[in-house]
Amino acid sequence: MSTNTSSIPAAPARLPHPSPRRILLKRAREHRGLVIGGAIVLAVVLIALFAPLIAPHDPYAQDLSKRLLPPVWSEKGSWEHIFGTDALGRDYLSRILFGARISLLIGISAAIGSGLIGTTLGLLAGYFGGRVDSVVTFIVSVRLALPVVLVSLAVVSLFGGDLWIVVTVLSLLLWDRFAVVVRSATQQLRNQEFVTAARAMGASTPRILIVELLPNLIGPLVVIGSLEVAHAILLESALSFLGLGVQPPTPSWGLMVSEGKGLVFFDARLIALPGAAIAILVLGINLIGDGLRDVLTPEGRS
Amino acid sequence: MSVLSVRNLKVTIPTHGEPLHAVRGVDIEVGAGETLGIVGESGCGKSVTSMAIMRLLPGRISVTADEMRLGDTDLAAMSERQMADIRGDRMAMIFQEPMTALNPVLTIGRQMSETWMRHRRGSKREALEAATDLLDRVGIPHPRERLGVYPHQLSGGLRQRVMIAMALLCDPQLIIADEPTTALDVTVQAQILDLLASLQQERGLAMIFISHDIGVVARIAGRVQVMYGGRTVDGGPVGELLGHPKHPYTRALLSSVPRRGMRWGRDTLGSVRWSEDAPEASS
Amino acid sequence: MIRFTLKRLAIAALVALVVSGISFGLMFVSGDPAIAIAGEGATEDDIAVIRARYGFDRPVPVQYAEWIGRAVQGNFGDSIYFSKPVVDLLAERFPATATLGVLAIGVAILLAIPLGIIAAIRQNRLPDRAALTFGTIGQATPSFWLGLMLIWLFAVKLRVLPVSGSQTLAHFVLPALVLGYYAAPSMLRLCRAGMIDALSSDYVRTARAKGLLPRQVIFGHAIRNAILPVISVAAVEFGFILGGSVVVESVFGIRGIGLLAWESIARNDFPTIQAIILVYAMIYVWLTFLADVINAWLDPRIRVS
Amino acid sequence: GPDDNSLVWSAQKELTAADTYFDTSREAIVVAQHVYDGLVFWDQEAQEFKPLLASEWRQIDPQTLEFDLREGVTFHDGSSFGTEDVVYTLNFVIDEKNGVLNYGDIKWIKSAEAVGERTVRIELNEPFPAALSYLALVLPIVPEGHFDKAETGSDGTKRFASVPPVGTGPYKVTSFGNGDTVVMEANEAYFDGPKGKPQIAKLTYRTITDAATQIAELMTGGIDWVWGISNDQAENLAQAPHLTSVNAPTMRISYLTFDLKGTSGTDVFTDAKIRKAVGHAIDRARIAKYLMGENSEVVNAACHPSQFGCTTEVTAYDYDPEKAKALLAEAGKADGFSFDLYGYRDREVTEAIMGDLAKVGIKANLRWLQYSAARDLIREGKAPAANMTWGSSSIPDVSAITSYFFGGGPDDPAKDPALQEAIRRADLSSDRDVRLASYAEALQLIADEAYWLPLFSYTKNYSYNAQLDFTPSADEMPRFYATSWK
Amino acid sequence: MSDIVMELRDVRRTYRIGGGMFGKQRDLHALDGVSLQLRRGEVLALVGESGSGKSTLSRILLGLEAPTSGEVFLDGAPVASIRRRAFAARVQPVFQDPYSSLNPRKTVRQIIEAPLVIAGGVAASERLRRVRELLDILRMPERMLEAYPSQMSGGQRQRVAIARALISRPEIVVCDEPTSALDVSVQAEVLNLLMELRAEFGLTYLFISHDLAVVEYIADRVAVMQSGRLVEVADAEALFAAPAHDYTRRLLASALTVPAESSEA
Ligand SMILES: Nc1ncnc2c1ncn2[C@@H]1O[C@H](COP(=O)(O)OP(=O)(O)OP(=O)(O)O)[C@@H](O)[C@H]1O
Ligand SMILES: Nc1ncnc2c1ncn2[C@@H]1O[C@H](COP(=O)(O)OP(=O)(O)OP(=O)(O)O)[C@@H](O)[C@H]1O
Ligand SMILES: [Mg+2]
Ligand SMILES: [Mg+2]
Ligand code: NI
Repeated sequence: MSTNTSSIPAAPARLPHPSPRRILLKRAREHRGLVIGGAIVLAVVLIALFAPLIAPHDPYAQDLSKRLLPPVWSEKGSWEHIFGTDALGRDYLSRILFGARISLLIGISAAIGSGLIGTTLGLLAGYFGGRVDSVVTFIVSVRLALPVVLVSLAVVSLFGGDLWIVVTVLSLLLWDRFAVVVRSATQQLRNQEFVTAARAMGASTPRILIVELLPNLIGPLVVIGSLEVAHAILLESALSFLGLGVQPPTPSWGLMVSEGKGLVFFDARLIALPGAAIAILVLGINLIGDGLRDVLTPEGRS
Repeated sequence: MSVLSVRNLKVTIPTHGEPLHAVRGVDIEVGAGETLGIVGESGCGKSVTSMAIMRLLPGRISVTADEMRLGDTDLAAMSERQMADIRGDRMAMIFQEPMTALNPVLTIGRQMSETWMRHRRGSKREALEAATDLLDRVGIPHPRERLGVYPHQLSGGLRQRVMIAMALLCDPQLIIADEPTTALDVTVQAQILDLLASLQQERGLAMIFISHDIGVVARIAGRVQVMYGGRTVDGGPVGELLGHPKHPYTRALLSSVPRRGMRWGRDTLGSVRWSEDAPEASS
Repeated sequence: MIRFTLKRLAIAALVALVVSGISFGLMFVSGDPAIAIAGEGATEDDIAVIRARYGFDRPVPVQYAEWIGRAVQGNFGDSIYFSKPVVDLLAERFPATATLGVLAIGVAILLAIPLGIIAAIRQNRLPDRAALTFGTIGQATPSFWLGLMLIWLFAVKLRVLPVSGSQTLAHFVLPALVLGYYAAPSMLRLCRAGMIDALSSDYVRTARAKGLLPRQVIFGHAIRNAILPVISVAAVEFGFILGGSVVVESVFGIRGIGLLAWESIARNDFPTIQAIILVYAMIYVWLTFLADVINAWLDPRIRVS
Repeated sequence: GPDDNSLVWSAQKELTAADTYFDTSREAIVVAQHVYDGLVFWDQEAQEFKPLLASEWRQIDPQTLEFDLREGVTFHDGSSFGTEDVVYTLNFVIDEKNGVLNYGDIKWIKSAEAVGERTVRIELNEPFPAALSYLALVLPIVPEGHFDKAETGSDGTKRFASVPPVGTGPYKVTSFGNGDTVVMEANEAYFDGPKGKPQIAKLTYRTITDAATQIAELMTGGIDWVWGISNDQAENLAQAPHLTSVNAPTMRISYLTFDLKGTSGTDVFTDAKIRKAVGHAIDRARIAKYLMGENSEVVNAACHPSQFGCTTEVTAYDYDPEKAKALLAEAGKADGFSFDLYGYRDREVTEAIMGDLAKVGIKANLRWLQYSAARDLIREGKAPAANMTWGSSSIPDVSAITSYFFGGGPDDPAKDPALQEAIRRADLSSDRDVRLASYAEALQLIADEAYWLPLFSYTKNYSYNAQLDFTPSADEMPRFYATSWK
Repeated sequence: MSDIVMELRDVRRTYRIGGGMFGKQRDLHALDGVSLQLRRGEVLALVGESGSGKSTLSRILLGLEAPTSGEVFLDGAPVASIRRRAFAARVQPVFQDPYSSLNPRKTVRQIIEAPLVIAGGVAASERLRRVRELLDILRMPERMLEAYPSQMSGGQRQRVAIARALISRPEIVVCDEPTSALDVSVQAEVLNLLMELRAEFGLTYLFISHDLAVVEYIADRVAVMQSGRLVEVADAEALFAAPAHDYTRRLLASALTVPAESSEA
């Protein structure tokens, strides 16, 4: 080769780049919110998975002669029922432990369902633009114009509070953020030269959408996904609180608050415990979502 | 006596890993009526140097210098408030992107007059007078009408002229122009360079002109400093530097610049190769 | 501007149409509304009478078209439960919800904007972390729970505020706090992000290079740009507050639209539910339109061109 | 409160009207008792009817009743009360076209006419021994032309419910808010009848839909009187020195009803053995004791023991899980089965039932609905089983429950001709003994076949300001006109 | 085979613009009757100011966009009649921005072999062999195979982009300002590389640039564009020696280059 090449010592400022994954992991480990949120959620997930092993009692077993027993920290409490019992004499701790399953199941299923809907719509709108975009934008505004709480209440009251009906309703109502974010992210990506390059290579549209674009959307999807899990859990608890969520005797936290609210002034643990469980789980998930957003944002300004 | 004199400027930026020594001992001297060009490739620390002189870097970035004075003012000793009094008044800056460097929701008149009112404590009317005057001087047609206009209503070239007018408003001793023409079209770039050169001559300004483009620097600067990896590796009057580069890096750099009349096959562009095959820092 | 307005109005009308179609459809997939309307003690004959009276025996699209035709004239039919015009019911209930909504959005703005700005200015320092924690906790706390806890504290223990109802302004304090706190975090984040963007923008750097004082930079340059999106979001958020007031109204016994909606659902009072969903949709559409106009008005890049 | 001699009472129900014709809820009956008067008065303590708007009455024949009206009574609007008002009211409500909601309670009336200056005659469609009970409780008299003031709704029907209430009762309505607050003031001109003169000057009804909020209001003095709270709430409220809580029996009973025809998608309950197994599986005494309170009792017959004609001597299905399992095995369901259990009131009770059923291997899936929706499904035979309740509108007669549910009407799950015949005999007879015997026969039949599984009687919890001189009565009918501050 | 590999005949391309929130829609003629021939083996440079339609022309050449009117021919056959993939294998792009032209979620190997994967019919081992071979030709270390774009310098990225363009052995490479985002020293390297590869692979280049010195260095012929029209097409040496068109002269005058007397390094 006939190039006259001068060798210069490397500029000391140029450090070799560690791989993107290593950087992400390092940043994740250093993010306090993410670590706390991760610990909370991990704990709840473990509880949900091993509920049958760790729960001291059957969460459905009633004993009317042992109803409303106080928790262990009150004078009359006993270790037999650490959080006491509810109005039907069921062990409160066991119900709360099993409640984690319901919340996580609903939250995650609804987020996946809405994620599928929202991502598909957002991808199509963002990539094709024009008329497709107008149609999707219109669908999004219709969806946003529907009051979520009201419509889900109405649907659940019509079709009954089956767990999967609740999940379906939430999936159908919570996809808007996915669609909006994916759409605008796709719009930006669409104009990136690597997409043009893929087209110039003769890549088919599905290939561009799935192979080229989708992997680049994983960051925002994971972030919104986690926030929507939290959103769905909160909504389910609100529906249950209003008496139109999952049906008893399923141990859902929102339902437990609803059942205990009549005694809020006398036996505050009945609502304080499940309410706090919701708040802590949602807090944990939100911390993860926010943390991931910070970590995945290209320049994590810190 | 030089308008700006900086000795052994060091800037260290904390990062997730090792702190980044972005500037590692740079000296700068500019006299009245002189234009100093600073060239160097992307990421070599040009902008950080200029921001350090303006003391515009965020607090977490550490800036040290053996000496940093503007006229007889020791910039390093100034409080933040005193520095604010100097910025825009005695030293001004022109940035690369005229599109984003102007506030999109404020009129040109407002953005210009507030500088004047801040430093000259005059009335709004006087400020607008001064602004009109300068807009006229930088060759903006119908300056009075432009005062009520928003940045997005102007073309890139006009916007950069507004930036220049704004920088000159309080008659500074020193102007730092950080790649003021990089975002512009070639034809507009030439006009802006000519404008800057003539204003600088006319007012006897000291000017630091930063660019990655040796061609541009050669056109406007009297003296050039070549930066590489946070250090000044070479410097001197333009003709001398271009004609007899001392440092191997300068030589390599110059050999890689395509010049008029060069043809592949007949001439060959050289290229800088680092001794390690280390990837460069991304910006 | 006129073109834009007309286009928006057309879309708004279309949205309202589809939304009402959805709510109307819901009513019919649920089965024969006549049976629900007939209520306790009704015979097959009664149901047939009702079916004929409400016109449920005709094809659904025809009924829908008629319903829309009347709704356009402001006639949503009669509430089955109260047997009076839904419009009158809405008019009776709206003031409470509107008061709650306005107070809540006020609370949200007063919390979100100053906190967001302070958080951005003191980014990653104590005030920022405190504001973000405050926001994250707000987003994680179920509002029914917070409402009950506040009632317990302020109305039962301290006895400084009434428990429920909507008679005086004092009745609205707790619900407005709960709802406002629920709406504040998203605005806070937006305001903080907008402010951070603004503070790290080139024009703020220019402002500082011009020697402007921090106060001038923040108030004269950064806030204007940072608050732009917040204002339009506030308008939209107001719609969400109204929609989300069901829970809070039921906890605090505020007899507004939200509670009416919930009760109507429980009572199968279809005309009322349908009207409320449509009204909410219209409010939302109208608010987004307002947000766009405000945005266009505040942003010279859109206003002047 | 006692300071201004006013009383605020509260329940969860939102009123749509102040009369019993256009709002059949218990609260509406209570309000109607204060705003209106019926022809006669049922004295709960003395267990007898007393003159109210009628000064005297007589039974002309099994299908004719005659009433002499009280003199000197005026309506709240100042107009005087006379035969035309009674005739108007009765003829208005028996006209099916007017869509009176409690038409089922009324349809025994054929017509009403004035037969003298102050005498009204009521013709019956058929002999109806319980007539006076209905006249006392659910047939308030309105002034002549009262409902003519109704506006016409958008669907062309008259909005009778929204006519401002005007009656002769001890309280007059001064404001009928949005149905959530009804303000009543003492009627100074009220005649000296069995209800007595009202003592409390101002009576306010407030709808509070949330039980927790109700309790908070009660504890802070926002309201003075509340009912319908749960046992646990009542017990806890009793701890507060300024409150009194009472657990009072009511005429409401809880029962399980089954899809006896097998039209709901499962035919398990067509087998009497299964129904009986269910009966033996549920520990009714325990549920009654723990969830209803000390005044609740297990009920075996399909009626409330305090009602006329209700016998307790019927086949009982005592708690015996082993027997339940044996019956299940006999019916070929040794491994149990699962079904949808509908319910609408007191979820804890239904859940407790589900808990007991689970112990013998029967899995119930809860379907929680509004009353009307649940009732519709039961009528259509789409609900395999439902846990329902019935309060008989406080009418102390078995006809208000047993006849209603097993007399062959739309709510009859059995449509058993022998049963219907026995009930008909009882309903139409005016001979006390014949009625008692026939009802007993019917009730025995229901129990033997386990068409229904009556569970226990309901109690109602009252909690009120301790300074209030109030005594709950067994008929779920608070009488504020007879209440005063100590 | 004729000497002309690609040809544009009276190509026009209009965009509808405006119609945003307030504005009215109107037509923008990005290309206004352009006829141009690309000869086998040559380097044809396209210059002109920003917005003159250079990128639009390159997109049409790459088949990414259809002209509003006019025709494009590849080896004499109308492009519209050639199957998308067959066309893609013969004409490949190199874009301007080395940061956005590589998918940040893919490794170098995945990026370079993508054209083969899309075209299909090449075994994985064969693909890997060809990727290795190209990396070697482009003087990139083999350990880069599994690296991500964010771990590479701008020059390395641009080499990956070039490797991707070459792996399917195309005849024509359309380079839209391939060096304008690079530092001069890296630019020199990329330019040299492109010219060496031309000989090795027998390539034809359409080379878009706004830098006249670069154009002069590599181009055989130069086409000058101004607001959607070709104002001058000429042999490079002739054009730089004596620009015929006024606009070309203006362009040349405003170009800033290092003075010639210093070119003795
Ligand atoms: N705020 C900052 N935080 C972290 N690193 C920074 C920051 N500002 C600059 N750097 C780093 O400091 C080094 C010098 O940057 P600088 O902007 O001065 O380069 P430059 O010579 O102006 O380059 P260019 O020609 O691209 O403008 C670079 O490695 C850059 O990534
Ligand atoms: N997709 C599009 N929609 C609308 N207008 C477009 C589109 N693509 C290009 N244009 C317009 O067409 C004109 C030509 O654009 P083009 O990108 O080809 O110019 P260019 O010569 O490549 O400029 P540059 O040197 O800035 O890259 C410009 O005015 C541009 O704004
Ligand atoms: Mg720079
Ligand atoms: Mg271009
Ligand atoms: Ni350049």
